[in-house]
Amino acid sequence: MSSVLIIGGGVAGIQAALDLAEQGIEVYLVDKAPSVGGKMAYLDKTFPTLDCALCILAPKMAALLRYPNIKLIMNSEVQDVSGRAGNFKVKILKKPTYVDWSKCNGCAVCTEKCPVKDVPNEYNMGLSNRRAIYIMFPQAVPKRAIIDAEHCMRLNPPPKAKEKAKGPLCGVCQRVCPTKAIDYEQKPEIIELNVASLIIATGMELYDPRNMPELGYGKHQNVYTNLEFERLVSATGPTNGEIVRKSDGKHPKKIAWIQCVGSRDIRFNHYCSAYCCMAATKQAILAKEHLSDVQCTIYYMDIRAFGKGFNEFLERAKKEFGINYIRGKVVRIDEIPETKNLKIIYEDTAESYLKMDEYDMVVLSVAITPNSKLPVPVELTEDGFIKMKDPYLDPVSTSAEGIFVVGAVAGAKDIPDSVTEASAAAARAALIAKRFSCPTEVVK
Amino acid sequence: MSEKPKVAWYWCASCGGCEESFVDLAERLLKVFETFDIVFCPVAMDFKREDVEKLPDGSIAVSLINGGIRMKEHEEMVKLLRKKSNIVIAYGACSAWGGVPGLANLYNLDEIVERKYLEIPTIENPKEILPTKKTIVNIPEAKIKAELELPEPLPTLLPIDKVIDVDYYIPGCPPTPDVFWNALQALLTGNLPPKGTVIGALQRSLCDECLLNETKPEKLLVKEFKRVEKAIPEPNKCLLAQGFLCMGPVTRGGCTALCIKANMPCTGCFGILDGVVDYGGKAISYFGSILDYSPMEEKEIKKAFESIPDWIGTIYRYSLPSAKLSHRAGLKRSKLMKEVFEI
Amino acid sequence: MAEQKSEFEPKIVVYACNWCTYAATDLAGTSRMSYPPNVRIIRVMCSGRVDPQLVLQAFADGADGVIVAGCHPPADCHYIEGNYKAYRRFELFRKLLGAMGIEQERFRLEWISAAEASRWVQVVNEMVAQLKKLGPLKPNMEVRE
Amino acid sequence: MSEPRIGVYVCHCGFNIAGTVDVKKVVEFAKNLPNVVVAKEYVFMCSEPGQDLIKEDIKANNLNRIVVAACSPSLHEVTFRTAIKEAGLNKYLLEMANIREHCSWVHHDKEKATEKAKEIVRMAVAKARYLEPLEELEVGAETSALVLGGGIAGIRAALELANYGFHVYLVEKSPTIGGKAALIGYIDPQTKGAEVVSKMIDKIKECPRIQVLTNAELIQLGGFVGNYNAKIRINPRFVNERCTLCGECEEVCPVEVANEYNFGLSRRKAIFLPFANAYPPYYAIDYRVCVKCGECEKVCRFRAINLKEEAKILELKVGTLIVATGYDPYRPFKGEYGYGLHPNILTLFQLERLLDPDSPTKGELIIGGKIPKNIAFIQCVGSRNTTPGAKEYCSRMCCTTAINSAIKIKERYPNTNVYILYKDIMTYGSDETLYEEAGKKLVNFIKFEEKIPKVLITPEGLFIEVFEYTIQENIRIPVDAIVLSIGMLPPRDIEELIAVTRVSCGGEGFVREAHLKLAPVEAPTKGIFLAGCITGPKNILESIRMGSAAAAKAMALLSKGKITIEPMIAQVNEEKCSGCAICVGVCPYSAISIKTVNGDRIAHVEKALCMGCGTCSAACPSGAMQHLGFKDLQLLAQTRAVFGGEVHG
Repeated sequence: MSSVLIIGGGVAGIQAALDLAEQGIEVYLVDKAPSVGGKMAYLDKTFPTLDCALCILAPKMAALLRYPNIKLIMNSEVQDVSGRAGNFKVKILKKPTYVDWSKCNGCAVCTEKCPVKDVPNEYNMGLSNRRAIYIMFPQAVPKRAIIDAEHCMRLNPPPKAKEKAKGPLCGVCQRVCPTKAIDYEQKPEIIELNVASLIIATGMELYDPRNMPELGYGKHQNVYTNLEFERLVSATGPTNGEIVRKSDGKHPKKIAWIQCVGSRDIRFNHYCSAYCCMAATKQAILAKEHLSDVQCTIYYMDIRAFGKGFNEFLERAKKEFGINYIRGKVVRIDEIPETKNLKIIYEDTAESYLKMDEYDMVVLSVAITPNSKLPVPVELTEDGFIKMKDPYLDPVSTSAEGIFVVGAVAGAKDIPDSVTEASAAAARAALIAKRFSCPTEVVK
Repeated sequence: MSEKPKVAWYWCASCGGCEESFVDLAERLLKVFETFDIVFCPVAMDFKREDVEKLPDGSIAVSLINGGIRMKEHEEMVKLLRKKSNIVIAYGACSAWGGVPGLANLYNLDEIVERKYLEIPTIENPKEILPTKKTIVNIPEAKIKAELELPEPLPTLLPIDKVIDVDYYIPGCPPTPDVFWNALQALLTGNLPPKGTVIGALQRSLCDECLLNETKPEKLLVKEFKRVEKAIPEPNKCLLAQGFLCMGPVTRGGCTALCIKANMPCTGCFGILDGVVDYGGKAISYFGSILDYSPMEEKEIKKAFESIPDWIGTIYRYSLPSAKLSHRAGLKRSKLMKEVFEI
Repeated sequence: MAEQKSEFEPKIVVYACNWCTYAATDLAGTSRMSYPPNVRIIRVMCSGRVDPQLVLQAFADGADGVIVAGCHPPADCHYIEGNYKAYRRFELFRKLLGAMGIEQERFRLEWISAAEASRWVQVVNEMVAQLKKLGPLKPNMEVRE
Repeated sequence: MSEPRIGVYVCHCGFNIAGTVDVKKVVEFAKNLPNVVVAKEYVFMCSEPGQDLIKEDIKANNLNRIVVAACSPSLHEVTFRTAIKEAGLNKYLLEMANIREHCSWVHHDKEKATEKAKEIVRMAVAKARYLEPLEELEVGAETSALVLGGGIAGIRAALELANYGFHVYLVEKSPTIGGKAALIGYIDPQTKGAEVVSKMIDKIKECPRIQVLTNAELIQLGGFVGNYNAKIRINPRFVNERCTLCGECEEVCPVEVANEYNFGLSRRKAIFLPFANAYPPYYAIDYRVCVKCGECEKVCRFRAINLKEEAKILELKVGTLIVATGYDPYRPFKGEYGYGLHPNILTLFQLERLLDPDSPTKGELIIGGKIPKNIAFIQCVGSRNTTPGAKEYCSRMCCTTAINSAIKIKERYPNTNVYILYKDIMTYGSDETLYEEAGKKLVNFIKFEEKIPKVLITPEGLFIEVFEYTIQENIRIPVDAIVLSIGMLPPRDIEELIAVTRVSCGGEGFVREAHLKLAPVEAPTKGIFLAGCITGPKNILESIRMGSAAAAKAMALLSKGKITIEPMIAQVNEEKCSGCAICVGVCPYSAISIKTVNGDRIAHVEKALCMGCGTCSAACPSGAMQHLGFKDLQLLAQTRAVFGGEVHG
């Protein structure tokens, strides 16, 4: 039996790995983050059922650990792929975590004692801080600590301190670690694998709204991206679910969502990002649930409520929760210096006038961009998504035989569509893996 | 004097059937007299309460009690017997689960008295005389003058195990001689099951020993319920399968399916099986199960259920007082108790 | 203990089928609907599993109301027709309750699909209100002081 | 079983539980419940350290029952079962106390919620005291599949399954496979629906493992996952494989009806070929309209026609069922936007058919005898609550399809004005480029909101009156033809499908999946999978991918040739059973029979057939039949614990 490599440990990659493992096929799952989970792990709830995202994802993440034939290669990136279907040679760069994961048990003592306390926490979109040694999030799989070398006093000491000190600095984590797992000497590793097939499930990144300076993201304190807001409403987020403004810590009374930031815009991305209308609707409902007197307004171009239960969800948002929808393109967001409130200037398409309104918090529904810059020989579409060879006759196949693609890296899509594709791709990869049985070896 | 084990026999609210069943032992009765020394038996011997009170505690080997607890007197007597006895046996359905008199738990005491003394067709009571607590009996010819006092009735009838600890139960209305004999054998040999169980009968339901069990169709489903008052069962065919409300499946076996041999459906006198919590609840469950209609056919379902006029009497004929709902809700303290018994 | 005379809070035992009603109660939770805390839910695989014995036990132990709930007839039942069986058993059960002098409102057989979280909330609200009007069952079942 | 030693684990679920329930109090309360040895709390019980906490306790404290007070068992029962199994405990010795969905999320009064949580835990502990270890069973499984529905999703699923080595029966109700995709002119700017379908049909022809059964329907489904017994009725086609498609029969046939394959744009005979590339490639007689005059039989030189043919019943043994019976187009009521009142008002499906080269107009846009100068599409017909008959959902494919057609029209008839009247344009994802393209081609987009457009049929011609949203004015557009972009409905015969297969429906009328997000192609019943529009509106690509995924899931389940059966099924206590046979009649799966053991009639449960509903256990009058995992004693204990009572047994 030969093996399959899955690039990307989001919900699609996880599903593909589980389906393959169930059939007894050896699976390598590579992710650049220290934990699997992908973007779904950042979400508080999922639309339209308002299922708690981690509640439904965590069991699948945990299930990965139960299959001895799934090997997780975290904090790593694929560097090179050569060969062909049945016998791909893959080179993976495993970046150092400075923690021996075979020893670490995720007890998190190190993360409490580390003296570097002011590193922005990526999992909370920088809205809270973490230590230099950290565990990505409470339900991380595998739950292991990792040292952020850039901020670590030992690995990257401040020049002045380094001059003064005689020996190596700090070393607190090494001292407190009950399992002696800390290894400051760890070096990057190259892992070479022979696999029969590849599944690309690298998903998406969020578009950087700084490219639209008129919206003031990064400049105005109370302008958030939708993923930042998602963390803000999450019970596991920076404020334990309390929605407060960055500027003054107060509850907002009026929140606006701006749709199509970076999508459906000929300056940036032509495509529609497909998830954002429902995500904004969901976030507005969550905001209403957290703060009953908050006013929520969504500025949109077309509401894309196409999926199962979506339109019903939209109607509920309007009727039951009183979410306000305004069809109009936002032209500019200005900050009012005294209050740090935000003045939105928009074109109300109903009246074809420029209008203005004031909010104390603004959330930008940013576009997604495919994570398709990979050293994998596959064709891309004009928009940079990975191209499916023949979506009708050969779904989930790329231009390269034996390499499959699933999830948002092949086009904006939501969770069920990603999961569906993952299962389809897993079966096809399994077919190749079963046909070509070549030895797999790990060469250091 | 004698070294024979002492036996007491007491009757509570009973019809006399249980006592009758004792006589039905026939020649085996002699063996009983040989083996046991009867120290108390109101139906046949003139022992008094004081005689029992005088016995040392635990000196009676076995007390057999039939009938349910209807009056204060019953309660006092069974408590006394419990104190004096090693083993107490609830004998017959009334004692074990309340029996037919237990159906009175659907009514207030006053309703029962009025019905009994004034309303039923066979009663002639033009002066509408009702029982009173005290009665002066004055028969000058016999030089008898006494004041009699009626024992105080309880608001509901109780099986004896709601008043005292019961060691074993002998089922039946009345128990059949064989069942009684089996139980006696078990008592004599000491080959007894755990406390609180039935002795002398089967562990399985009546169907197990019913000859008609074999005649059941593959799927036991019926479209209507029948009563023997209105229809004559076909012989040699499972009565339940014909729609007659046979309590056999939910009733303990051991009677050798006597009624069914006479082409009568089982009415359930051998009572509840181990592991079943509520006899009537279970009966409802399987009657509902075998009725072959979908909920869409609401009318047919209602009609089938309405064809049986007395469901409680059907499913709890022998066991209402021991059911989970042992009496009607909202029973009031009776006028009788208040006025006559001043309580 | 609260100083003022606290209002009677009925206790309702619910037997919910795994596929429809239990899922609806979960959905009510995930949708953060709100209802009075008077219900205690017991999960069974099918409303057809609910034995009238259980309901009798609940009433005997002090339940002021009982709900048996499953999938909508005719076709929703995960087990083809468990709901049919529940329906017939509990139609008959109602007769028992009636004869025992227990108000019909204390027992409900409900069909609530997995999607009908709001129906679930409505049923609970209605029943709690009804039972508050009826008062507790237990004292009603006691004749002796 | 030894004396229960129970561990109780109360989860904070971050804020989700701890925000409303005083977890500490619940833990203290649990410590004093009977048989509870340890009670602990943790922030995320489902996380690895949370699970480790339980595992360590099992070993350290010799626990033999576990109660986890957290979320619904539907979420994490499997998680914790697996965890305790890893610690060496039988995985069924777990009971979940649902204090999140049933408590913290629905109540706000902290004190009351805490009290309720305590009682929920008490109930779970009471049941846990009577839990027993259970073992899973394995049964053999057929590696064959029944695919219901020969549309594009079903064909895709069949092809994939055949690829995995399965024998596939592809059952289609109509005389040809291909479904509606075969009838769509262009499914994207470059691709003709008919072409895609015929390429797929070509593959089916080559594949010996796929058996196509047309004119066929599933009438009965027995058995269980891996071992289904399917009864298929094959209605007579009256035409056999000797047919050469010469067409002489068609000419003599006296019966003429509307051609459903052209959505009523043309008429066909009772003997007909659905469309050019229909498969199997023979004529068929529509038995519902045929008058049995025998003319066709007489004229056929190849003796391909036999009017005496009768329906056949086929019994198949298959391992899995894939339901892909698709959708029905929305049926506008007469007068809905003038539908049925004017010949130039047609549906999107009719237009699609018209643009197909195989259409009555040979692909020309000829409506009412001429090429329209002005043509308008009205979107959301039958969807998004536009009219009283409309559904609440969005039908997902109509915007893209309409825009695609508009582009085609603009390309071929640049002088025709095209209007698209819409609520929101749902060209999600990459389809947005089509919207952009349509704009460049000067297709006119007109937005309306709550007030829907009015179609006016006047002697001067057709007009549409609409309140244009962006100018906030009523406008009147003269048009020559109107296309109603109709949405999707659940298939007409979904009730029969439900009755036979036991799938169930969601609120919108389509079949419900096991989990909307994470199990989109699985039906709740093990072994049944779903593909295409049967679960709700989808476009062709999505249907195809779903077909692939459903096949993949079926393969993953059956490829080992055996299936594991959950042990929570019925079990007979032979000591108690009297063979009264009441259970036999109530079992919906015919899993129970009466056998004679040592001269006694005893009920016997066929474990592989039992689905674990427990209705036999409720019906059993003697308590002999018990539902493992939901035994009388367990449920009684749970019931009594509501009121602080206990059972003894």
